[in-house]
Amino acid sequence: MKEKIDGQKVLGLYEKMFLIRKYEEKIYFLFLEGIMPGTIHQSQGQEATAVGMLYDLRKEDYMTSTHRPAGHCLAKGVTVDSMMAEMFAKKTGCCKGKGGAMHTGDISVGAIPAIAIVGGGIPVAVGVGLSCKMRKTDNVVVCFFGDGATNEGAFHESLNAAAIWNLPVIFACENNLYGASTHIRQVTKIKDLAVRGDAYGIPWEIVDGNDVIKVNEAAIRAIERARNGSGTTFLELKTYRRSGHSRNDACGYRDKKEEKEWFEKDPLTICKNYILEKKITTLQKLEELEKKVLDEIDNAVEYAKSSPYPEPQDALTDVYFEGGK
Amino acid sequence: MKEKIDGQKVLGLYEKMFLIRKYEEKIYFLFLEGIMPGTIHQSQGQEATAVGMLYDLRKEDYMTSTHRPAGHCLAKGVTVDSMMAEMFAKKTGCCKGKGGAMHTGDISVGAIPAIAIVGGGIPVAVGVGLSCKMRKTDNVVVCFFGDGATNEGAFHESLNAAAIWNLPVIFACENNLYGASTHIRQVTKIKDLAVRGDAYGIPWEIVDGNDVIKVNEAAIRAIERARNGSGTTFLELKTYRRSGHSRNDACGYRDKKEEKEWFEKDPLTICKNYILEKKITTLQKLEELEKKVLDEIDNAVEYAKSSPYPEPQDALTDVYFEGGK
Amino acid sequence: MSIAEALREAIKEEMRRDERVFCLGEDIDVEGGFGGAFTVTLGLSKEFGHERILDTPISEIMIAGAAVGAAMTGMIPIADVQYGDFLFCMMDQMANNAGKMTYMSGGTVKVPMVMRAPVGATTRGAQHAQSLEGFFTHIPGLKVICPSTAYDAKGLLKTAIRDENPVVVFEHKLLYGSKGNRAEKSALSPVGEVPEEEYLIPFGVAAIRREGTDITIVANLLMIYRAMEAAAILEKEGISVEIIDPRTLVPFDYETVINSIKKTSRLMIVEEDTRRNGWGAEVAAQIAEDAIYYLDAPIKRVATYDVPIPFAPVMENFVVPSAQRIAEEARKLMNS
Amino acid sequence: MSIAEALREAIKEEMRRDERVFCLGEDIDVEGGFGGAFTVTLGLSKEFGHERILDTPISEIMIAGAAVGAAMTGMIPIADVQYGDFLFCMMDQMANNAGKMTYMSGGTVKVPMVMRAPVGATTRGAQHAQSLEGFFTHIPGLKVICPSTAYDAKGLLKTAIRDENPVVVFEHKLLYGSKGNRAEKSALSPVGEVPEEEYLIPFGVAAIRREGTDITIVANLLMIYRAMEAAAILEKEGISVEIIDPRTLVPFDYETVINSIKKTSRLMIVEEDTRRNGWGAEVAAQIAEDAIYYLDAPIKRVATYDVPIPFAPVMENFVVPSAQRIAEEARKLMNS
Ligand SMILES: Cc1ncc(C[n+]2csc(CCOP(=O)(O)OP(=O)(O)O)c2C)c(N)n1
Ligand SMILES: Cc1ncc(C[n+]2csc(CCOP(=O)(O)OP(=O)(O)O)c2C)c(N)n1
Ligand SMILES: [Mg+2]
Ligand SMILES: [Mg+2]
Repeated sequence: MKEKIDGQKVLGLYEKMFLIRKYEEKIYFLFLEGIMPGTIHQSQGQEATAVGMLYDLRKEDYMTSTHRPAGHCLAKGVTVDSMMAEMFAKKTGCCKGKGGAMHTGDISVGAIPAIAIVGGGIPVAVGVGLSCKMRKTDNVVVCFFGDGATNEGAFHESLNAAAIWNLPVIFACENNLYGASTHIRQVTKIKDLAVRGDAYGIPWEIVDGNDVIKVNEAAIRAIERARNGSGTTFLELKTYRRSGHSRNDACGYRDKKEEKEWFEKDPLTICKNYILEKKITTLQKLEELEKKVLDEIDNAVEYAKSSPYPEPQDALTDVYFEGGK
Repeated sequence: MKEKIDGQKVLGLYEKMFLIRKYEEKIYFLFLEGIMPGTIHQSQGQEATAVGMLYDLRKEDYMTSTHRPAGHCLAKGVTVDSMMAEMFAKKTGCCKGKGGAMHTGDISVGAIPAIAIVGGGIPVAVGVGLSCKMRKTDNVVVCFFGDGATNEGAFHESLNAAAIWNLPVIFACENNLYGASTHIRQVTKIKDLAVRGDAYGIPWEIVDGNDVIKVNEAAIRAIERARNGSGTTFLELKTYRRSGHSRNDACGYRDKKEEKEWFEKDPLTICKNYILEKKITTLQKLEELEKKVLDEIDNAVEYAKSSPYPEPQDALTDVYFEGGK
Repeated sequence: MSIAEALREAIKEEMRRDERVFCLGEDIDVEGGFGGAFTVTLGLSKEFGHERILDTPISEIMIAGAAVGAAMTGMIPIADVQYGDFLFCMMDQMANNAGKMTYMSGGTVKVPMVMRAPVGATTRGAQHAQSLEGFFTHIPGLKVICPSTAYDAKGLLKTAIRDENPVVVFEHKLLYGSKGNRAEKSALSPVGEVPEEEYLIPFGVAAIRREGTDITIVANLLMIYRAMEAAAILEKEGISVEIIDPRTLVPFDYETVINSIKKTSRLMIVEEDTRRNGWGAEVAAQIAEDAIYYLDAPIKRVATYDVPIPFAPVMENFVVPSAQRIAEEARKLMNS
Repeated sequence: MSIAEALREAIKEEMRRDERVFCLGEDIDVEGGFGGAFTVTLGLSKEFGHERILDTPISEIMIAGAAVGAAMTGMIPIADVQYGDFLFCMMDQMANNAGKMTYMSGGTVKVPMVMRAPVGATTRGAQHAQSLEGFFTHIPGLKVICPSTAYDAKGLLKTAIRDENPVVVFEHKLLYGSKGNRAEKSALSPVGEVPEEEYLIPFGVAAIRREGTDITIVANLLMIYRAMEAAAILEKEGISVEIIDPRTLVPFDYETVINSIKKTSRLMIVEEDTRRNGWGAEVAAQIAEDAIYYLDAPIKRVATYDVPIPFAPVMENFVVPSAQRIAEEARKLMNS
């Protein structure tokens, strides 16, 4: 299978994943410095799911996200500048400083501002899919949520509805084994969450969520189905987060052996090894590419730092729609 | 299978079903006369599910019900008098006139007052099951809900939780093909709702819900599992309502052929024929039994009619618990 | 024209005008069905097809969430619940998404959706009876309206559909005038003139239902009619009541109320919402802050007592404000 | 002792006293985990086991519904949500079942459950920030409490656990004084004396946090501390402020408030709940009806503005009442 994929594309996938990893790492250090308000839910280790799922979407396609949205947003095309500025609570942020880390997005590139209520974005994705269908576009929606979210009522109602209406929604469950501190084994009896698709008549796949190429291949199949009117797919992407659940989380609830095993399956390493093994490019070229990304992130930090804060009174606007400046 | 069942028990099952049928028919006529306030959701045609499921429960076992509770309540042992008085909005009603047709119940016989929010009783049943288990009883809970309720988020969250905690809860889905005017085919893609048990690791059975003996056999298996600590079972009981969804419903949304086919499978007729075929008793004896039931209902009407109405100011008590007089 | 018909007309006209408008809800127009719990959407699928009159599973979270998602991406959904009480099932979507999405996105996203909900006690017991205005006026980002006449129902619903924000429409079960099978026993069913020509009613403009000089009553939905009845009784006793129907609770037309109390110097608020933190509490508090000096008496609230709605008519009638209770409280207010 | 510790003590003592008491919620005491979002239940499973400290799936409808079911059948559940905002996900169970079950059953059933929920803005954006008191005071059948000191937290939670009715406990994120990893940057974390001996605090009895003669301020949770700060500023200006902490919103101790305004003749209510239909609206309305003649000035509410809570600290600080804003409004009130 893997052989089918174009070398340039693999580089593209790697670049995006690298961007997300380094962006998140930068945020982590900035947060520790105490510059950023609030909390952070980071996605290191889950880059392959975000990038693999979204790489082949068009700008007009949509994506819904969660409390852990940075990877999804960057992969969908929200600019690093506007993401970073939002983390700094600046007026130039993608949500003008009103949303914050858990609500990043940019509707102009199809990134629905993230919804931080676990499961809360899934019915919204159904509505977006409905809209794509009713407006007779062939646009599709990728709906991200975690393993924990699959125990929410919202998940159930949404998958059923998307199924009966044959909506172009791809449900992408990032199963990183934990909902906050709770192992998925403790909160459901079934081994693979994917089989829940059967409860709705939705075709499903279980995918190695740390192999971006495999994720991307599954995504392409699902996108194709969605675009041509064949409806919904449920993908369970098995992955792991390298970060804590949120700020200051040493992951004391995780088995160290489990961590080790998963940390060895790092999505960036897997992809990088593939690139070098297949000689898609040289290590030097790859490092140049990485350097470019690092610069982009540094620039974003500069941009964010030098951006103005909102005025206090700005808090009183945008409660109702004012024209979408 | 059928041969295993004791003749006396079949008579008992029949008697309860007959009680429910005649009670509901009486209510129907009284309602048409304009005596009763509110609306009615009746259960003619679904007597076998109520009686089959509940016949072998102990008084200490529990049952949760829906907007269509009369059959369940009568089968669990709420008195005809107190049911009828509640329908008349009398002080002697099982809810003192405060609950009404959609909330009948009597906790002293394990009938949790019915919850009329579709799906709303299912998580409550989980709590009751949890309580039975935590208090180290071997009591069990039968949780009734309709086909329509299986698309509610509450259903999903509840079955999953009952499964992981191995609770003594038996989920009894009365699939009468319709949620109000909507055919189940229109609102879910799957053929058998029972398979949703697989989404939670819950064993399931599909049961002929119009054959009280079959329902009862399945119930006994599930009760046994629940009592001995083996946990939850999901039963899909295929049935049909002979009545409208609620008051004044001519069922214009139902296919007449479908109605005819199902009306021919009347649970009372099936049971009566069985009794007579197996010569468990004579037609004459059976009619005597029926007469006794009819008298009981007539007495209940008298009781209800002659009971006092609540005082207007009674509306102000029982907002908070006052000792459970 | 009845209110149910007026609402149907509004939906029909807006769906014709703008193909982004569509309806979704449970049993809203199944063949041979009811047209929603109160016939408002009956027959619409004939003209618009089942794609635009979308019968849903019994999945309130999904209904509200799908409305939010569709609204954000170019559609204008009109969703409904069969009874207002079921709004509680979708509260997360309404409060956390519908109400917050425009704001959280820094104003880049809009959520032009309508959620219709029948309220009011009709002897069905506590889970089919609640008036929920006070919950929704408390959610920033939502607008809340409550038409009480056919004319208003049509004009306000059309405005709601064209509004670029989420609007919750509370309709009263006893005012629909639904015909046939769905008719309600104790319904008032006011029938009103509705002009042929298109019209819209702006939000935030109250209607003075009756002019008077002694007491100002602010009431909505069914309570308008109860207050009118009370006013007729009081008139005979020489008490002249002015009755104001705010028509929309968010935004709220305080100007009209304040102008009225400048004249009457007495304010009573009548609501079917339960008293503690009902929408009337906000009105009373607002007046107590901004216009207290115009008043010569305490601000009186007449509301449903703080109990779940009881089933028995004798009790239900007791807890929901009646014309008699309103009149009684008005007399006391005159003497205070 | 911090509030988090005081709450933990209360739970521990009640669980020892009565084996029907148990806890359920998300991540409440997973091995190596957080002990709930704010450490309140940390370590309890050591003593009570995971059967009585029940970690649940992320299933809020189930959590609330299971609490109702368990409470009705002999148990006393203490459930929680990680952030108050998630209460919206379980609103149906809280409003339609927890609040109505005793009533609908004609008083034959009781629902002795506790639902704990952290509220308050802490720069996490709109979905992790809301103060929800006004929604829950509007639900008949529930009791609503809001402890603001360690002493009250312990005494009121114990009373809540022993109450035979559903009690919603609002706790403030910035007051917990959670230690270690879960500490909040801008937290106040008041530490208070808590007696060794067992004590209970009855519902419906306010605490006078500060005596004064010019203005009565009624405030709860974090706003008590902001009001105290404002009072200190105002004192220097010769304005003497009396501060009342109602401690429980349902039932509410009007007597203490009325006695205070008899003395001060000025009333201000300070709440973090958004203004429109916040709990303060009810207090203002109630006083405007029952005690208006004791007042020499309008009733002033200082509340969070009617917006979803913004993320940026500069905006969040602007919308939530600050000591400065309270002081400023108090000055105006003195001059009106
Ligand atoms: C309705 C709701 N309940 C609880 C939370 C608190 N919470 C935030 S993230 C989280 C865990 C989510 O787990 P999962 O869905 O697996 O996503 P992951 O964090 O692993 O990406 C929880 C419980 C929430 N935000 N919303
Ligand atoms: C949450 C909620 N949504 C909608 C309704 C209105 N309603 C009452 S009964 C019903 C149909 C229920 O169908 P099903 O679960 O199959 O039960 P059945 O009526 O067939 O017994 C509906 C939609 C309700 N009571 N609660
Ligand atoms: Mg996870
Ligand atoms: Mg059904």
